[in-house]
Amino acid sequence: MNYTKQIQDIAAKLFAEGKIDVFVGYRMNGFDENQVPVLITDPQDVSKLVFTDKSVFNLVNYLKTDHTRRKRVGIVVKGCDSRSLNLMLTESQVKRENLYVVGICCEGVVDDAGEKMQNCTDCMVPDAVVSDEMLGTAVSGSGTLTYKKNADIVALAEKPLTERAAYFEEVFENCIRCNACRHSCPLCYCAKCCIDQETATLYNGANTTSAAFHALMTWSLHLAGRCVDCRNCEKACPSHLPLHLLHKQNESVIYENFQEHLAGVIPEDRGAFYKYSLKDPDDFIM
Amino acid sequence: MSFTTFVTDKAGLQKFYEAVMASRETYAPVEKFGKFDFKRVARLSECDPVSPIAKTLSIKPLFFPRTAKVMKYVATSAGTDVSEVDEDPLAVKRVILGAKHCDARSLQVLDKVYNWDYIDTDYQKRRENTVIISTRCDKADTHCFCTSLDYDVENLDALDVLVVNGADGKTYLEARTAKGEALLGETFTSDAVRVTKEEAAPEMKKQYDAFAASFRLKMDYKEVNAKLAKIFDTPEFENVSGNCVSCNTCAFVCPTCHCFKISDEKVKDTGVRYKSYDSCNNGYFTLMAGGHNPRPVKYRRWRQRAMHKFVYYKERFGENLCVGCGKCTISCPVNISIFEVVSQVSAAAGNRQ
Amino acid sequence: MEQLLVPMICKVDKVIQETPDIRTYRLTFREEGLMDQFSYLPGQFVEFSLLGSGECTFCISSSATRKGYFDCSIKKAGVVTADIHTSLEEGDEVGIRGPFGNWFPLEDIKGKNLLFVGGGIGLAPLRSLIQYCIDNRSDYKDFTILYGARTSADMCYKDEIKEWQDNKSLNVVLTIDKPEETWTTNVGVVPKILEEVVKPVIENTKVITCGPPIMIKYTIQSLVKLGFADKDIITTLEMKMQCGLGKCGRCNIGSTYVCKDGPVFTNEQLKSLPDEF
Amino acid sequence: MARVGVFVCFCGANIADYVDVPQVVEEVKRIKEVKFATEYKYMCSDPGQGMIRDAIIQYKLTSIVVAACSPRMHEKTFRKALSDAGMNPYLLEVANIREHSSWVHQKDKKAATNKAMDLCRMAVAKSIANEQLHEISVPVTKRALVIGGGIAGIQAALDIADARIPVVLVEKSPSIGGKMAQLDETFPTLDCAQCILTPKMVDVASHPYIELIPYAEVLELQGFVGNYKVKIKKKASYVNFKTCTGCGACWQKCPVKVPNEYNMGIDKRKAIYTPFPQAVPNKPVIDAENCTMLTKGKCGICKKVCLPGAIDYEMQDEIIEREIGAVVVATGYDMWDPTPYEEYGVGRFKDIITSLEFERMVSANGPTNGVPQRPSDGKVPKNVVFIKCVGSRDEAKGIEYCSKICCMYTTKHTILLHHKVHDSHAYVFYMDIRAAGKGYEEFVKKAQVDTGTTYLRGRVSKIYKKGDKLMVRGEDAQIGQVVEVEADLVVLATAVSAPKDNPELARLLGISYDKYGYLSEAHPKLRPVETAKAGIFLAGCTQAPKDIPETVSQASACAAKVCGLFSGDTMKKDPMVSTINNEYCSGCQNCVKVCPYGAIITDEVPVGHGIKDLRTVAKINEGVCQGCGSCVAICRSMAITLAGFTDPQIINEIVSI
Amino acid sequence: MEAEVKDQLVSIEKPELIAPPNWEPVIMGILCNWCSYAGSDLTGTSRIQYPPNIRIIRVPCSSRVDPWFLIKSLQTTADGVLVSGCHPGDCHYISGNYFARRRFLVTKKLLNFVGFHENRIQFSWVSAAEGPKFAKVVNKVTEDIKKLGPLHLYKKENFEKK
Repeated sequence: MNYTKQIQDIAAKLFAEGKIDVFVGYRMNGFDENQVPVLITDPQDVSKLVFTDKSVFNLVNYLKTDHTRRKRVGIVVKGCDSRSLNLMLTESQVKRENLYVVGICCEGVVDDAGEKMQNCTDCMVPDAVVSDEMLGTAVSGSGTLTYKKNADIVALAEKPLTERAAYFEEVFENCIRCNACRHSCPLCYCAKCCIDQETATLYNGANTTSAAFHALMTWSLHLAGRCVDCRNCEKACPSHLPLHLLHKQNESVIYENFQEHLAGVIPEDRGAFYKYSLKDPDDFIM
Repeated sequence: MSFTTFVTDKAGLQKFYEAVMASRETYAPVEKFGKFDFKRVARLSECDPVSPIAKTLSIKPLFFPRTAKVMKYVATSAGTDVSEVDEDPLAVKRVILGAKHCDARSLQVLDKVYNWDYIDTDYQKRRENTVIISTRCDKADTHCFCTSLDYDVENLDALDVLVVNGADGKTYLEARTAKGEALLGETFTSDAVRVTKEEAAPEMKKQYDAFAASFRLKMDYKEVNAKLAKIFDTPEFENVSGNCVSCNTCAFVCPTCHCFKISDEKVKDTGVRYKSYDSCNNGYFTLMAGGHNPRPVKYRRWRQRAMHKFVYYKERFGENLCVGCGKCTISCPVNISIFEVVSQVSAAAGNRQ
Repeated sequence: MEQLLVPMICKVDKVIQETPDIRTYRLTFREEGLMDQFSYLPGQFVEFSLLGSGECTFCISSSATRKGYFDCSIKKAGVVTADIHTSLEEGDEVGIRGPFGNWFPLEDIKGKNLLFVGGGIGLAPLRSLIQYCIDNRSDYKDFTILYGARTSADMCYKDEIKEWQDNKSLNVVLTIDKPEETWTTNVGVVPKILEEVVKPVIENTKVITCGPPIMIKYTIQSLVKLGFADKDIITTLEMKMQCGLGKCGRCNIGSTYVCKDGPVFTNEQLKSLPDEF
Repeated sequence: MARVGVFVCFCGANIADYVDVPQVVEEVKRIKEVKFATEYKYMCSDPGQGMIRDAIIQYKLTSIVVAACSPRMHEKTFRKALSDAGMNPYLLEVANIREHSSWVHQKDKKAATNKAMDLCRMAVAKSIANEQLHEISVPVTKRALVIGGGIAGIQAALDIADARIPVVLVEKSPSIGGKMAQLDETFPTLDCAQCILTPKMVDVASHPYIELIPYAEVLELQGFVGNYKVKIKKKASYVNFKTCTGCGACWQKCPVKVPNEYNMGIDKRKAIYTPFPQAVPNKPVIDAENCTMLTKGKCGICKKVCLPGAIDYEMQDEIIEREIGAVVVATGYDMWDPTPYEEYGVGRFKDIITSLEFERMVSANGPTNGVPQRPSDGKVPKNVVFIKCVGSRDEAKGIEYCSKICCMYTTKHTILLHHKVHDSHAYVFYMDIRAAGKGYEEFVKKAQVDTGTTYLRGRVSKIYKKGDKLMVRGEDAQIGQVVEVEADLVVLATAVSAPKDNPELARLLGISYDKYGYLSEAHPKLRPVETAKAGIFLAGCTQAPKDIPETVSQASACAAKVCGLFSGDTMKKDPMVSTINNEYCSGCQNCVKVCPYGAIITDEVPVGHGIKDLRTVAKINEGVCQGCGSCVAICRSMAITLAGFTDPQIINEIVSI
Repeated sequence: MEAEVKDQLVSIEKPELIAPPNWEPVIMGILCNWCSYAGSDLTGTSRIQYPPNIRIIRVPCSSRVDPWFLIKSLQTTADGVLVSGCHPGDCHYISGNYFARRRFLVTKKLLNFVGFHENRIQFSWVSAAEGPKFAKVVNKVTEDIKKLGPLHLYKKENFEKK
């Protein structure tokens, strides 16, 4: 998977035609084989752009920053990224007419160690679902989507309750409350996060296990039915916490019980919590 | 005062570590989810004193906790009882194993702000009661640039006991302070050879030179200090902060960042006041009650961060508020390097002038 | 440092509703003897905790020359201040840390003409200095107070202003922004009145000004226009603060910590700071 | 933070016997914010309320907790006590220590007391976060819109107008009257529909408070309860109603003949026509689709014969705008089209007609002058088969529900047939006879006896032609045999179905409809005439099939609701509604999706921070919001606050046990 | 015999922690105003007795219940929570309980996933006429939670420091 040339050409063309003010893509990080996002505003810099299987970070995150708001943006999106973009569009955070979207038929990206990311081996929507232009040939088959349940949550769910409790206690204990997870999440765009409450009875900002538990639980519930499994959060976490567990757990519950689509696959679909069906399971309620 | 230097082998070093652990409260890097954080350990097998620098969080939280209870209060109609926190759990006699040189240096930098005007006695107590054993790195990590900054890495006296794995296969332990000397004296029982500093010097120097030669990043901090001081209004800050996602993790892992927030948490009639880390990259950092915010946009906050590290702190306290550990770059989801930022900004500003 | 962040408990002696959104709280320490030890100078501030609600920074609006209490004047602005207004009454307890920060250059202004220019709640820090100077009246020469508010109802310390007006050794000029029926004296914004009515002597005069940021900005402009030197213009700076100890980094502007090096600055000092306040 | 006063009630012995009230008082006194606490025999009594009033003033209290019975019982009482003391009534919290403690833990005084103390602590904690709230008053435009001029619309319009409230009545067709005007006689009294309806129609036309807009439809409704703006399209009638005298010269001379809808197409009308002789307004309209002058520019006879010169071929559709405060929707129903019943030969056999066609035939002013005729040959039928539940109660071909009126009108038809054709015989195939209603069962019984109708319980499986007769084959379930009946005429009691325009109307009104197309009421039991959208009401069959008495009752109920709504210049509403904090709102509009009332719209506000641009935020119309809090719980940014149940209030309760 | 059972009462999630003698659970009951709260009032007026462990909070509708409330309850004061609303189709606000139902299921499963016993988070539909049912529900929830022992996960009361 290497679309460096195509993306450089597209960016150059968009700048030449005056269609964009900024192009969001990837460049080499300058010290090893890995890449970092880059916001290109000067057409001369388009040669910096690259795209390979090292293009990991979900660039949709940049659509919520000062540098892109109220500008015309060209952006590269993989399958998962495009789903978050879809949600951003649905939730009115960006205007479609301000975007030029280069969609990728993604064959999966690799982590720093060169191994295919877990979310890519599990990927159910590899091709960008929103784009102005697609690169590559479609990876997903034409058949209906089969849900792949994350192996980690299956393994954990089988463990006894006490072990699970102990495992997650360790997770929350190692959280340092830097909130990098939420800042790197493209869908955490709130002006002020609900976790940052200042009132004493509502406060949860201290770096205690219980506050971390609270914050991460609330966070994952706010992303339930919306998380697109891009793993920006895990990439940003300085403690390398397995944050995907919470999201994948919610995703599987939603998928299995409400027969909802995966987040962001369908345009205008806001996620499971913003609609209901009369047939939703009722058996857990007395 | 002259300090002792021991020469021993790997086994001798292990024995020393075990003796330390047996006699003192010991903190060392413990791996969880592939990342090392300094935690209390009882056995050497629980920790890794030579954890890779790229995967190790700093020792700062052992002196400046991520969250500290400031006080507890119980408010009833009978009155408000304010009680100070119970015994500070971190102010006991303790030893830190596996601290990096940059970690040790960070404490020297932080000493300045904590001992300025109002003295942070808790911090001081923790400093006094802690012996830092630091193994000198063999090789610089991709993002390290400690040798480019305003401190002498080779002769760093912020650490108490220096451990060097010599190229000759021997392990050198050098006390650098009285605290270190005392610890070595009390706990070092192996049949190691006690040598003079001068005798150990050539081998130690050789190791240092090899280490110093392994740095990818090099800069002239004086030039950076000088140039940055003049260019508050450069647009370059907007460019370098472009792909920052404002995630704040740089400040949380930085061994020298020391901004904090004070906040209350209350359950029933009992409240606790916490002091927790905060980051100047946070948009709410300077937001005032009336709604005025002097640094409302990202590049201004980035400028504050860079300038505080390389200009303001230097002006005020004579030190760079950066030890060149590269932890921020490693933790950054988009690998923004403070090194690159300050070099680029100062270079670009230099070009313009 | 944790113990420096622990407040002392004070009791509210008296509550004075200055304006609809400004209240003055007269406080004393709960523990006996602490009040006498509590020494402060005009311009300094305290950290004021409404326990269970939060901590806020307020300047002390009284002078230590008046013994047995200290005052804090609080304007309703955010969550905590609103809480203070609704709930804090006589006999209630609050937590106080301080005093923090620097103070007005008392030595520098000795023997000088004094011109106080205040707006709205900005009179609070000035009041501390005014009380101090009145109590040491012989140390100073001409003494002018120019105070402006949006409306006559928004003027704080009304009783005290009356006293000042009655005091023959003080020249008090009041103004409001827009005309009102019962208002007989000046109408207009502070800088305008400063130039047109007060017409201060420049020689040997120190100006101490405090008020909303916009007022300070234009007042300093007109003072400079009138010919005052930057070092003779003294003001206080508002910045988000939390610890008050020069540690938490919030009030850091350039290499200055407003909570330690300020809040009182001369215009000369202000000019040397990066424009981030 | 607040200054709270707590008042614990003994409720005689109801609370005091099982809860140690003095201990509760001592306990709450320990709470920092509680500045006063006391107990009394009956807090709700005058002296009890007086205690509250006195304490408020004496202790400068900022909120009040009354620990007594359920807030559903006395919340209003105590709120009034607060008001009387000059305090905002919403600063009250009630701790329910009777229903939730003393009455349900009668065997364990200690536990009940403990629980009562916890409940008081929770109430105190909540009250600390209470804020002053003010009843919302929404100005009201005192004019109602009634959509549909059938009996439901007519009744609603008249009732509202009689209360001196102006009404705008919009009717789709040229005349009001609706389906009822097509009926001959009505069950169970067999009084003539025209005789009882036409006076009401005339009343509508002449009522000073009713503005009748016939031949028109609603295009757009904006605003919210009390403050709607409606756009009505008045279709071009090509006849100036002001000058037209209704003499009828035009339609008598018009050469174009088209099937007459009023008579179910059994006879013809002209291209310029009044739907029926008693039409109100009794003015003709030109059917633009069929008029040759309008389609081809040839003819113009009507204009020539019209002495007042009322004909205007250039007339255009007109848009009328009105400000109104409430809407009554009374769009009635459609007759279900029986075409899916192929086995009956619907469409193939002319002598199969629907019940409404039969109704027209037996009507004295109908196309056959009141005598039924076979459409095929015009003969008077002797053997008539009535088939009930055609479409109704048939999931496979028709509709699941029971149309409710077919049993009764078929019974009526057998009587009418018997009256008009004395030697006829009626057969009725039926599933059940549902005759719940005043006098209905008696009516059915009497009809069976009087007419000698043969009732066959069972479904018809096939109809085929034999000569000029129709053979109706069905099952008689009572004898368990297949029967065949030779019929001259077959009348299908077709189902009642929702008007096909209902979904579109619902969308433009912003109300919901069910899977059949009937408009949905706010609550099936307790709010059957209201819709979920405040200020919009439902009358008649547009909500569900009904007979005339029910329709009229519902219409009058609507009128009562409208009158109630308009009883003041402003509407008072509980202040427990949601509000948006623009600073935190990220404009994701998820709240819009979960609001059941459509109370949330979007708004644009400046971005701030010196950026000159607008951003979208949500905005809640407090006139419409009912305060359910759905939006609050799904708002991730916590930008929405529901007054009375704010997050700090609820969290305070949670953490203070 | 009974005393022995009580002695062995442990926290199900943290078996190393034993409940104090005579421990009684606290259950946070969050009830919708129109059905369940009215139902609980009816339980009272009918004098139907139920265990005194539940503490009731009134909310307008079950859809007002933010999962946050459940988490906060479990973290501070409660050993278990019960949320109750109108039966499907009976919501006073038309559709609130349908939205709530989805959130509840996901929250319950997530809390269970991270180590809370599923019986600590319970839901019920209780109408205004179902006074006896409310008592039954409270009986069951109390019984369930008594079996689970005290909740120790992520409690805030210790204000622990890492």
